[in-house]
This record gives sequence, C-alpha cells and structure tokens, in this order.
Amino acid sequence: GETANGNNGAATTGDQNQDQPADGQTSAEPAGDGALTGTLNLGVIGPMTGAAALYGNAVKNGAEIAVEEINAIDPAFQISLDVQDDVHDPEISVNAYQTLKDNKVQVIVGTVTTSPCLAVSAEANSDRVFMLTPSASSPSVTEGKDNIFQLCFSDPNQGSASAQYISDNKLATKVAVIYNNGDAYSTGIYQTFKSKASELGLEVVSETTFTDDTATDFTVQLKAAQDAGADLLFLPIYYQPASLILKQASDMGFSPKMFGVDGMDGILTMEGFDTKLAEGVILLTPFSADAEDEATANFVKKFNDKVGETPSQFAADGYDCPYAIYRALEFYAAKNGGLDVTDMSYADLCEILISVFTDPSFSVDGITGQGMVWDANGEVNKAPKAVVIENGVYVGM
Amino acid sequence: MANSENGKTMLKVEDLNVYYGSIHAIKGISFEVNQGEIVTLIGANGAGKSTTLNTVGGLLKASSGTIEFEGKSIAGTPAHKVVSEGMALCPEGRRIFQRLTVKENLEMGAYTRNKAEADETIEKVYEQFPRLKERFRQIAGTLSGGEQQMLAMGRALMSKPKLIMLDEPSMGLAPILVQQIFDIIESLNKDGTTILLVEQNAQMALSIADRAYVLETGRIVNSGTGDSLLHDDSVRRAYLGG
Amino acid sequence: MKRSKNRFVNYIIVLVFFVVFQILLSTGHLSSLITGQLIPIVAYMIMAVSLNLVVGISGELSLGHAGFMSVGAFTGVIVEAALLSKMDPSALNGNMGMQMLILAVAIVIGAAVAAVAGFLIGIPVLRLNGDYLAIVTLAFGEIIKNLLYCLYVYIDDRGLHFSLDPNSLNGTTVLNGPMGALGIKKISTFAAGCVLLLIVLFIIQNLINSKSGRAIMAIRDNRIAAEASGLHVTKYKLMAFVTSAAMAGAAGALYALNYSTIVPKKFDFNTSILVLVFVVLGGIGNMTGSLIAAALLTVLPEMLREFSTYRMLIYAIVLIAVMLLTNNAKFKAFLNGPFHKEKKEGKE
Amino acid sequence: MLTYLINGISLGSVYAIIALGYTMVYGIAKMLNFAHGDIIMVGGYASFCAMSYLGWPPAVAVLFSIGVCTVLGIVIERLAYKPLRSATSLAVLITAIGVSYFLQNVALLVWTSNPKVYPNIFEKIPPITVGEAQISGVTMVTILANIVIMIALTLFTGKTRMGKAMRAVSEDKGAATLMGINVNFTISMTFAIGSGLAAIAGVLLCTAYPNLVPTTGAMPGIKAFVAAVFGGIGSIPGAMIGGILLGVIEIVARALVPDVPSDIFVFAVLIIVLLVKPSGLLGKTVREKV
Amino acid sequence: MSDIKVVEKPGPFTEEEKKLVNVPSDTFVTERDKDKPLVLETRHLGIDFGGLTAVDEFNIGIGATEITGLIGPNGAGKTTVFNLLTKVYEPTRGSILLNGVDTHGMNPASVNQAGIARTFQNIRLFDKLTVEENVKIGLHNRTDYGMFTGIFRLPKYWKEEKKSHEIALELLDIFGMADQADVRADSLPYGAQRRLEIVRALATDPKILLLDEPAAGMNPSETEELMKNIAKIRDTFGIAVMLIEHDMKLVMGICEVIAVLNFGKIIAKGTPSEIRSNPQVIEAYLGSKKDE
Ligand SMILES: Nc1ncnc2c1ncn2[C@@H]1O[C@H](COP(=O)(O)OP(=O)(O)OP(=O)(O)O)[C@@H](O)[C@H]1O
Ligand SMILES: Nc1ncnc2c1ncn2[C@@H]1O[C@H](COP(=O)(O)OP(=O)(O)OP(=O)(O)O)[C@@H](O)[C@H]1O
Ligand SMILES: [Mg+2]
Ligand SMILES: [Mg+2]
Repeated sequence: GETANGNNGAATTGDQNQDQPADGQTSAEPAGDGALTGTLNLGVIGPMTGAAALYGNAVKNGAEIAVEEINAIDPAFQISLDVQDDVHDPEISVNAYQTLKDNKVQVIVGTVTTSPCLAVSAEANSDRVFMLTPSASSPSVTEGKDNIFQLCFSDPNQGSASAQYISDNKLATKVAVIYNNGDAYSTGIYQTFKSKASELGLEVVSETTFTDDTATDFTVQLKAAQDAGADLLFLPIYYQPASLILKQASDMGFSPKMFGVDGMDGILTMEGFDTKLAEGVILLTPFSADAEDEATANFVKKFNDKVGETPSQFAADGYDCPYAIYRALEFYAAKNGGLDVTDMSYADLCEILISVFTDPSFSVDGITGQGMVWDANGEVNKAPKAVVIENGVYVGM
Repeated sequence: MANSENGKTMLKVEDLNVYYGSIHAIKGISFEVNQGEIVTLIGANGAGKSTTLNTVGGLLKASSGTIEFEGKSIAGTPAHKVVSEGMALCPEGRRIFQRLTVKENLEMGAYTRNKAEADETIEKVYEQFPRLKERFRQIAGTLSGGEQQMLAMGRALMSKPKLIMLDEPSMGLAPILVQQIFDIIESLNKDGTTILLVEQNAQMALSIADRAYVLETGRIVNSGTGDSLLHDDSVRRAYLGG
Repeated sequence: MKRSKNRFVNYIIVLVFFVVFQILLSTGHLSSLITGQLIPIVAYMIMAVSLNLVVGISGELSLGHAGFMSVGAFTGVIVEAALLSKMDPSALNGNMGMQMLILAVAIVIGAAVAAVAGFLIGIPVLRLNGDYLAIVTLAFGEIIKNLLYCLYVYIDDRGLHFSLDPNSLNGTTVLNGPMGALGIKKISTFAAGCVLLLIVLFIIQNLINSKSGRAIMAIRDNRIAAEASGLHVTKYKLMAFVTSAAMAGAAGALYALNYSTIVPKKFDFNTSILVLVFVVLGGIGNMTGSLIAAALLTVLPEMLREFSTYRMLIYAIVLIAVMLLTNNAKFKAFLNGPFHKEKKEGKE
Repeated sequence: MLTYLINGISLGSVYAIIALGYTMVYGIAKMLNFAHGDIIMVGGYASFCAMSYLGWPPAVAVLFSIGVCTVLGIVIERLAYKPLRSATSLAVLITAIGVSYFLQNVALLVWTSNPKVYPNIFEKIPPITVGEAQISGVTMVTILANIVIMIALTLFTGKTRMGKAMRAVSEDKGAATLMGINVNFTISMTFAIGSGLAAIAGVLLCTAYPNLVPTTGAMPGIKAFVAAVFGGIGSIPGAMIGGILLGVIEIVARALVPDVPSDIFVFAVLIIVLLVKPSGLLGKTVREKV
Repeated sequence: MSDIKVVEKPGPFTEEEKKLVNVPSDTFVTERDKDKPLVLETRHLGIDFGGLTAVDEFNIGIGATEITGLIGPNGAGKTTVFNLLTKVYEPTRGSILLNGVDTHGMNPASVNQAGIARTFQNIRLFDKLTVEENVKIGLHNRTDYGMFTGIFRLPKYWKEEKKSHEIALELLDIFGMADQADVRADSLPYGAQRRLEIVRALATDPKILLLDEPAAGMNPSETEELMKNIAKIRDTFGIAVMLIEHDMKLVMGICEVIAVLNFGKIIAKGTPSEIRSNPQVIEAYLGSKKDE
C-alpha cells in the first residue's frame, strides 16, 4: 500500500513541483536522473470539417489514442492535446496555427494536408515552433525550414520509390497514370514518378488527370489507359476517388495491375466497399492495419473501439507523431539529465527537438515504420512497405 | 342602385389603421358596404384609397382595426380564403400574370371554381371585352395598357364574386371604353354583385354610386349618397375640377 | 446629402480600425490569431466593397468575384518574384521602403491585369442579365481556377517563363500548378492594407457620387428609362464591373503577399460566395455594412473554435439567423426604434 | 467516340436528374436553392442507412428516402425561406447557402467524414453493349427516370390545378393570393416535390458514383445548376437537355484534351451558349413591354 | 383653342407616293411653325409582332414647336409608335427623320442624344435615387466631366455638379417640385412621379418630348395643372410635344394637331374641332354617349 501511494504522491508532486518543495522523493526531482516531466501542450492542425475532413479526423483520432497511452505511461509527463480545424484551407490553417500559439501550444503536429502545411510551415519556421507533419508530403514543406519535419514519406520519395519498385520487380512495361491535377499531393508524386520513370526506362503510355470538381467519372481516363495498352495503372491519389476508379475499371472490364501510394490506404475500410474490387492492388504504404505486430494490433483495436472504424494510414501517422515527439523529449532528457517541459518556451523546445531529430542516433519505432530516422532536411527515412491486397487484406510483398 | 334599401351589411370596416414602415397611411377609418350597393371611395392622389382596398383584400396587413365580411371577421384570415368566400379585388396597377396568356390569366381568376362554371363565365367576359377574345393566346405582358386593364377586370369577374373591389378600373382606357366599363359595373350590380369602387373619375363614379366616402390623407372627411356628394361644393371643387 | 456623410463615416471607421489595431499591435496586446488575420480582413473588406459596387450599385449578381481576386493574387506573386529575381534578396531585409515599393508595384499590376480580365469577360457577359449573368461569372471564376491548375511559371536566367507542362519547370519555380505559388516573400503590411482600403473606398465612393455613379445606379433601377435618358448602358455597367474587378485584383495581391504560399483552389466558388455573404449581410449597397460584415464574418469562425466540431454548424446557424433577423420587419423596426419616432414627429 | 458519347450521357443523365429538381424549385419559387445539392446528399444517406443498417429492400429504402427529403424540404422552406418572402432574392440566396452549410455539417456529425460506398441497387439489370461501350443498368434507369419525371413535371405544371397555382405564384405572389391561391401551401408543395426529386437524384447519383460523404451533393449541385441554366432555367425539358449536354461536353473535352481540366471547356461552352442564346437553350426570352 | 391656326405644309410625300399608299392627308403644322423645318417626320413607319401588324404606314410630320395629340382606342398602337420613335423597338419598315436626319441604326440612347425624350405609360423612375438625382440623370449628357475627374474631384467636377444642381432645381421648379429634391423617387405620390418623369425627360434637352398618358391616374384638378405646365414647357423651351392621352379634356384643350390611330393606322388628322366631330373617330374612339 505504502509504495503505491508514495508513487502516486510523487507523480502529483512532480507535476506541481514549482509550487511546493519535493517532499523527499527523489524520483520527482526534475534534474539529474534523466527523467522527462511536466505537461506538454501539443497542437494538432488538420481539416476536421469540409471535403477533406476524412484525413484530419483520422489524424486527430490517432493522435488522441497515442496521447492517452503516453499519459498513462508515467503520470510525471503528460501531453495535453489541442486540435484545431483548418478546413483544408491555407488561410484558415494559418489562423488555426495562430490560435494554437495563443493557446500556448509548444509543439505542433500538423498540418495534415499539403497546401495548408506549406503556409503554416513558413510561419512556424519564422516563429521557431517545432512542427512534425503526419502526412503533408511535399518536399516544399520541409525545404529550407530546419524545424519542420515529416513523419510520412515525401512525395519524391514515394514517387521515385514507386517507379523504382515497379521497375525493380518488373511489374509492368507500360504504365498509365491518373492523377489529380488540382491537388498538390497528387501532382507532386506524379511529377517525381514521371522523372524517375523516364530515368529507369519505364514507359509511361498515358497520363490523365482529374480535379476534385470532376472526381466522379473516370471512364475517359480509364479508356485512354486501356487504349494505350497499359498493363499497370499508377494511382498517386487518395482512396476515395481511387475506389471509384477501381469500380469503373471493373465495370469496363479493364483489369491492369493497380499501383497506389500511401493515400490509397484506407480503401479497404470504406464502409460498404466491395473489397473484391481492390483485389490485387499494390500500394506502397508504411502502415498496414493487418500487420500482426503487437503495436499495430493494439492500435487497430483501440481505434476500432474509439471510432468504430479500421484506422487508415493517416490515423497511423497521427498516432506515431505524438510518440515521435515523446521519444525525442525522452531522448533529450536522458542525455541531459532530465527535462521539465512545463511552461518551456516553444522556441527552446524547438531547438531541443531539432537537435534530437537530426541526431543520427535517434530513431523511433512506430506503427508506420521501424527505426525511423530523420535527415537534416526534415525528411523521414523509413522503409516503404509494398503490400498487395489479397482476399481483402494486405499481404506484404 | 336599386336594391340597397333592404341590403344587410356585407363589408364592415372599423377603426382601420395601416402603416407602411413608419408612414401612417390609413388613420382609423370606418366604413361599410351593404349588400347590393355600389359604394365609391374618392380622394386625391395618395389619400389612401388603394391602401384601403389592398388591406381589405388581404394584400396588406392592418396594424389595428376590424374588417368584417358578411358578419365574419376576416382581419386574420388569409387572403386566399377570403377570395373563396366571395370577395374579389381588381388591384391598382393591374397585376396581371405577365408571362401567361390572356386565357390563362382569365382561368386563374376562376381558380376557386370548377371548370364548367369557369367556362361559362369566360364566355361572358369575352362578350364584355371582345378584344380579350381576339387576343386570347397573346402573352398578357405584351398587351397594350388598356388591354391589360380590361384583362385585370375580366379576371376579377371570373371568380363570380359577391363583392368586387375595383381600383381605378377606367385608368388608361379610351373614352368609349370608360363608358363601357361603367355600364358593365352597373349591370354587374344589377345582377346582384356588390361593388366597392375607387375612381379618379369622381364625376362618373359618384353618378353611379349609391353611397360614397371622401378620403383625405388617410382619414374619411366626408360621406353621403352619391348624388349629394356630386352636388357638394367642397367635393366639386376638390375632385370634380370646378 | 446622406450619402456623402456616410462617406466620411467609412474613412473614419477605417482610420479608427487602423489606429486602434496598430497601437494594440505595437504594444503587443493582440493575440497571434488577430494579428495574423488583420491583413486578410482588410483584403476581404476591399473584396466586399468592390463586390458591393457590382451587386449593390450596379445591381448585377456576380458569383465569380474570387476569380478576379485570384488573377490579382497570382499576378502580384509573379510580379514580386520577377522583381526580386532582379535584386539581391538580402537587400530587402529591413528595407521597408523597398518592400513597400515592390508591394505597390505588385498591387498596381495585379489590379491592372484583373481589370483587363474584367473587361474581357465584361464585354460579352454584361449583355446578359439576372441569374444568367450570375452563372457566367461563376463559370468565369471556375475557369480561372482550373486554368491556374495547369499553369506553371518559373524564372531562370533568361527571365520569366509560362508553361502548361509541369515537367518543364526549371530554375526558380513561381507557380507550380495546383500547388500554387510557393516561397512568396511576405511583404504585405497592415498599414499598407489600410492605405489600399482607403484608396479603394475613395475611388468607389467618389465614383458613386459622381455623374458616372449616378448613371450606374440609374441603369440598375430602370434600364429602359436610363437608355431613354441617353445613357449608354454597356459603358456604365462595364465601368462598374471593371473597377470592381481591378479592386478585387488589388485585394488579391495584398492577400497573396501576406502568405508564403497561395493555391488556386483558395479562390473558388466558395470564396466568391463568402464575399457575397459579406455584401448581403452588410446591406446591399451599404459600404459601411460591407466593411463591418467582412470583418465580423472573417473573425467569427475563428471565435467559434472552442466549439470544435460544432464550429461550422454554429456558423451556419448564425448565418441563417442573422439573415432572418435582419430581414424581419419587426426586428428592423426595433433596431430603428429611436429614429422611428423622430421621423413620425417630423412628418406630422 | 461513341463510347465517349455514351459515357457522357451516363454522367449527363445524373446531372439532368438533379437539374430537374433545381429548375422546378427555381421556376416556381424564383430562388436559387443552393441547398438542393445537400438535400441530395441527405437522400443518399437516408437510403443508404435504410438499406445497410435497417436491411430494408432498395425499393422501400428509396421510398423512405423520398419521404425524408420531402419532409426535410418542407421544414427547411417553412423555417428558413418562408420568413423571407418579402425580402430580396439575394437574402434568400444567402440563407440557402447557410442551409447548405448547415446540412453538410449536420451530416458530418451524424455520419462522420468516412466515405460510405453505396450499394449498386440496379445490379440485376444487365448492361447493354453498344459497339465498344456499355450502358450500365443505373444509366438506363437514370435516363428512364429523367424522361418519366420530365413528362410528369410538364403535365403537372401545365395541367393540374396545383400546377397552375404554381405558375401563378411564380409570376406574382400577391396577385396569386387574390385569385384564391394559398401561396404558402403552394410554395411548400414546390419544395416538397423538388426535395422528393432530390432524393431520387441522390439515390441515382450515389448508385452511379458510389461514394457518399457529407459534401457529395455540393459539386453535382453546382453542375446541375449550371445545367439548368444551360438549358434555360425554369424550363423542364431544358434542364434535362442541359444536363445531358453538360455531361457529354465534360467527357468529350476530357477525351480530346486530357491535360486540361475539363471544367474549363464545360464552362467555356456555357458562356458561349449564353452569349448566343441569352436565356439558355430552351429558355424563353420575354421582351419587356414598355 | 380657336386661336390656333393650322396650315397645310407640303408633306414628306410626293404626289406619286401619295397615290401609292393611303396617306390620309398632308402634314399639318401650326401657322407658327410654318417656316421652320419639321422636327420629326416618319415615312411608311410600321412594325409587326409575329402575325400582328401593330403599326402600319404611320406617316406624320411634326412642326418645331407644336403640341400634337396621338389618340386612339386601346391597343391601337400609340405606345408602339413611341417605342418605334425611341428605338425601343426596331421598325419592321419605314424610316424616321429627326431634324431631317434618318435615325436608322441609332439605339435608344443615341436617339435621345439626338433630341427625342419620352415618358412611359407605366412610370419608369429610378426608384432608389432622389428626385434631384433623377433629373441629373436627364442632365447626364450635358454634364461635361469624365470618370477620372469625378473620382478625383477636380475643379471641373465641382463646377459641373454645381451647374447641374442649379439646372435641376430650375427644371423641378416648373412643376413646383424643387422642395422635394431630396426625396426618394419611389416615395413620391403617383401624380408627382408622373411629373418627375416629365422633368427628367426635359432635362435631356430634347427637341421633341413624347408623353405617354401623362394624366393617367391624375384627378381633374391635377390634370388641369398639368395642361398648363405642358403649354408652359413648350413656350419656355420652344420644343415640340407629342402626347398620348385618353383624357379628352386635356387632349382637346392643349393639342394643336391631333392624329387618330386605329388598328395601327392613322384614320384621321386635324385640329381638335375637326377630330371631335369626325364620325369615324366618334365611332371608333370617343363613343356617341360622350359627356362633354
Ligand atoms: N409601398 C409603399 N411604401 C410607402 N408608402 C406608401 C406605399 N404605398 C403607398 N404609400 C403611401 O401611402 C399613402 C396612401 O397611398 P395610396 O396608394 O393608398 O393612395 P391612393 O389614394 O390610392 O392614391 P392614388 O390615387 O395615387 O392611387 C401615400 O402617402 C403613399 O405615399
Ligand atoms: N411586344 C409585343 N408583342 C406582341 N404584341 C404587342 C407587343 N407590343 C404591343 N403589342 C400589341 O400591339 C398593339 C398595340 O399596342 P400599344 O401598346 O401600342 O397600344 P396603345 O395604343 O398604346 O394602347 P393603350 O391605349 O391601351 O395603351 C396591341 O394590340 C398590343 O397587344
Ligand atoms: Mg391608388
Ligand atoms: Mg399605350
């Protein structure tokens, strides 16, 4: 009884140790023993309403689960989460960012989508707020901004990795691409895919586009690909339009290999989706809800309990982000004899986190990748996993 | 103007007040129209004649006062119900349905009645206004001013009302037609229709009216039989052009 | 008479707005949120008064005003990039004069290009009326947005290049299709925005109170009578439309140069609608109303952040409620309460 | 080319069916009901829920969805539009936009942002093959529905008493009252019918493009609005023709100029058509009598 | 009205032409205008609406300072004639000469600038503008400054605005409306609105003023006032006036020449007394039971 009580007491005191002197419990001392203590105000920015709400809410739910878990680990260190909606609009995203600053947020996970992230990252860079985006994958997000880091693959990374993968595995000789040319993410991957493909001698026989406003009928694009004799269809797009493409291709009787990127993840979990349509789809994704490791299984279960859905890659990214920050702070605390984050300025935290994230010996094991490390650019280095959908589940390749 | 003696009150308006925003247009007027009568309201421009008719007809809302039609209060009743009870208004400015044809306009007038009855009445209206029959397929908005006036009146007749309120029915009509219009009014009245008439042509209005009220800036300032007002000096000076 | 008094009210509102917020800003009393919103608010105010010139004064419904803002915004960005490419970037740091000069040039050219766009679309379109005009302006806005999706602009040592091919990018990218403009140097300032707003108000209000403005309003009230009075309808409709487009362009340039990145998608139908909401809510034809509505409605969704997921729902309800209230006769009478009596006494 | 034509007609028939409802409400109530697209979305969700959660057969689900939307249309009209009868049309337009935001956000809270994949309720209808192209079951049903609705609406507004009342109300509400027409009831009925049609459109839209999210109705709503104007707003056959043409232009433009967003051509053609025919393809130009 | 002398002036038609078409008579002008050129002439003017011939062979010549009445049954085509003269409708056939210049190819605005001003049967004011502003629209083309001057309020702006303010008040004063200069047009009583329309038309400095039923909706005393004012306008400005009216007191009272239209054609032309006793006119228009 005594010990348990004592521990609890210590935690509480540890939390408030500015006010009261510690009552003899060494574990509560902030410095010297490498402990991470205090409360971190962590902000999240993403689209919670509007047409892209899907992605923002996935990240939010993922992050909330992570924060609950982290808060349960050690009462001495707590994260308080502050989620702000940006409706996938750069202007509102900057507003959300300013709100977080007003709310005394110290570190930001965000933003979820690319265009807003470009706007916010520029602000965060000049303000010196550390930002880790779960899913904004354009290289411009991190380029020239030392305090902006990505947890997801960057577009070039995905684009060229996809080309590389297709070429290495001789998946196809003639490739068709359908991408969203009203969308930064999709266009970004397309551009690097295209240049890598020509470098590798992959023949791109058809390139067709759509925009969010015309994302209903893809028959023309599919027909073009079919007429060009494509044996692989590369889809650097999100899963929602992808599901329509799969259906319409199947209706047309056009069945090339389908190759997606991380935005494709989530397709199997769409309510009412006929997973047979996705049979044989290959995608490069860092996350697979069917993975059998314990961490993933735990997350998938919690997510399901919380939201009633199977988590997508966005949710997984959202889950990994708070952990990455938590691990980084721990890492720093351990090296520097402890760290109390309560009321630390965001600028100080920013320098700490930059130093950790760019430290080659710092790596994070998350559900979207083992041993993730970051380069000085802020881009993550993790192995893309290629999976193929078989019988409605991902199978590693 | 024969059957006014034994007529019971058909329309009774008491202490009516109407505002346009902050403009007090009708200031507590009271009047009544008996069954079978022709009653006319005369007054200068802006006196409030049209406002009165529009309020009784339900196009405008009174801020206070009572309006009774055949003994029943109609102040709160929606206008369209009052129409089916037998009241019709031929409003100022004609308000015909511009994009419908002449015939469709007339049919609209008989909205509350069944088709057979309407067909019968339409023939009568065509008789009264042969021009309308000639032009029954023309889009009403392209009719000449006077033709539109005929259409508006014809449309009001289509519902075979017990009480018809006419707001300047002779406006814009050729002299020959003005005479006709007044003839039509009189013959309607003979057939038992009660009439509340607003006219700029006070001379003619008074000469066919049983009773008349004189309206001045929203108040009733004079009333009496048509004849007596026709010979009233102040009325002559103000409304009959000397 | 009444109208000219209103004019000064508007200048005063802007000046007070500027002075109060500039003081709060420099004494550090403003939240980051408000600080960050100052320039967009000013830009939306300009958008609102300029759209009001078309909707309220000229009486035409335009659903594509964001298209002109977009033209001004991207022109402004290109102008800035072109100017900066000609100079040493570090020369700009701290050199406020230079910054303001570049901003002014960008705004003027942005406005001019938007005016040209307004002219080109205006000539044919102004022959239509009512909802048909509305739909064509909507179409115009969407066309601009979609064109920008496939426009790629870059600067290399041979100068500025425009292309439709994403793979042609070379040198410094200025516009990258749907990704929009990246790495914009933020040179807009609140003070510059307020000066621009004052200029815009000056132009619009003086225009309205001149013979041209009267002609525009006369055409709105009765086109046939205006023609019969010797007015050339197209000329004056075009005047209103082009002036308004130019100002939207200026607002666009101011807006764009306040962010490090802007995307074509920002200036879509929804933004056009948003500005229309400012105009209608502020009172059609009422410039003061437009200014206030633009400011309040820009801040409102941000103020509702604490309601998190219910935020946009509440915003929608507020919008509907305000529309119902401001158009309710009783409520209006209540608002006019004190004046009401005066008028009555004056009349009788 | 034939393939594109057929695909264009498939897409266009969906626009057309939405445009019919749009034009109906516009023609009578003289308002641009920007919330129409969102009623379509509600129709989609209502039928989806009935089928997926309650296990109702599709036919019943569709009827249910029509019921839900009809009631919704009446309620919206009563609460949001009726108080604005005497206000400017712009005030009503803005309110409609408010209603549109409202419906989208309610849907977001109720059904979340996770897309629902709509079942193919016309699976049993075998597609017809024409040359290389296939006409799917849902397209055939949609075209059929278009024709039936077009004829029914034309007869309804032209021949029935209620239809006549609607035309009178659309011309002049005050004068209509004087004819004994219950204006409020007539407008309610208009919204009821328009919203019922929206439910049908919702079902067909979602079957053809089975991806249901809170913003599903928004873009098709705007496109259908464009289609209605294209055909001459207020004209019932015009809406259908406008819708189908819009779909065909969209698909053909995409086929011919794959690099450029097809909306550019759609809207450009719209502008050109309106310049040549300022009141749309079948719209009547009524010259104002002076 | 006995003092008006009307003389025949050789009309626009040659003898041959007169034989070809059924021209009822030559142009009448008052003695006063005998030696001045005609302000307005029409030749074979006509328009069809679909199958309906609304105006046909409308031939008229109007003296420089004449008050002409255009009367006829409802739907005879009177308003349509005005619409043709002011180019609201493009004539199907025939020509219109204004001061000897063919108005072919002109639009409503340029016809107005060339010297024809009008009022409308259904009042068309600029409702949301004040009375003075309504008049200033009429003065638009006489106010000499451009958009730029207006925006920057250069000295010319002030000078010209002052001038048009003064003219506007002067014109309003004709009808005793100067004290209502700041009232919004749509809040004026009906009669005043009609008068304002006339002032606005007058402000465009026309050579001929077309009035479509100016007395409609006015009571007898107002009509009398209006008659005086129309005469006054003609006298002060020395312009021609052509008016459509169903109020016979007004028409017979001030018109010097009257043309009667029926089914789109002129059936009679002459002095008031001639018209009054013309059996065709009585039959078609005046009615036998007229009370005058
Ligand atoms: N819509 C309105 N808004 C404001 N005031 C109005 C409105 N309609 C009428 N008024 C005012 O109400 C008063 C009465 O007008 P009303 O039209 O009833 O007069 P009237 O006797 O019919 O005149 P007229 O002979 O010109 O038809 C007038 O002072 C008029 O200016
Ligand atoms: N745009 C049009 N389309 C079809 N018919 C028309 C059009 N304009 C006028 N008309 C017809 O032409 C004839 C002449 O009309 P107009 O308005 O000139 O008559 P009016 O002589 O002014 O009659 P009123 O004295 O009644 O005003 C009428 O029969 C009218 O119906
Ligand atoms: Mg009246
Ligand atoms: Mg006429």
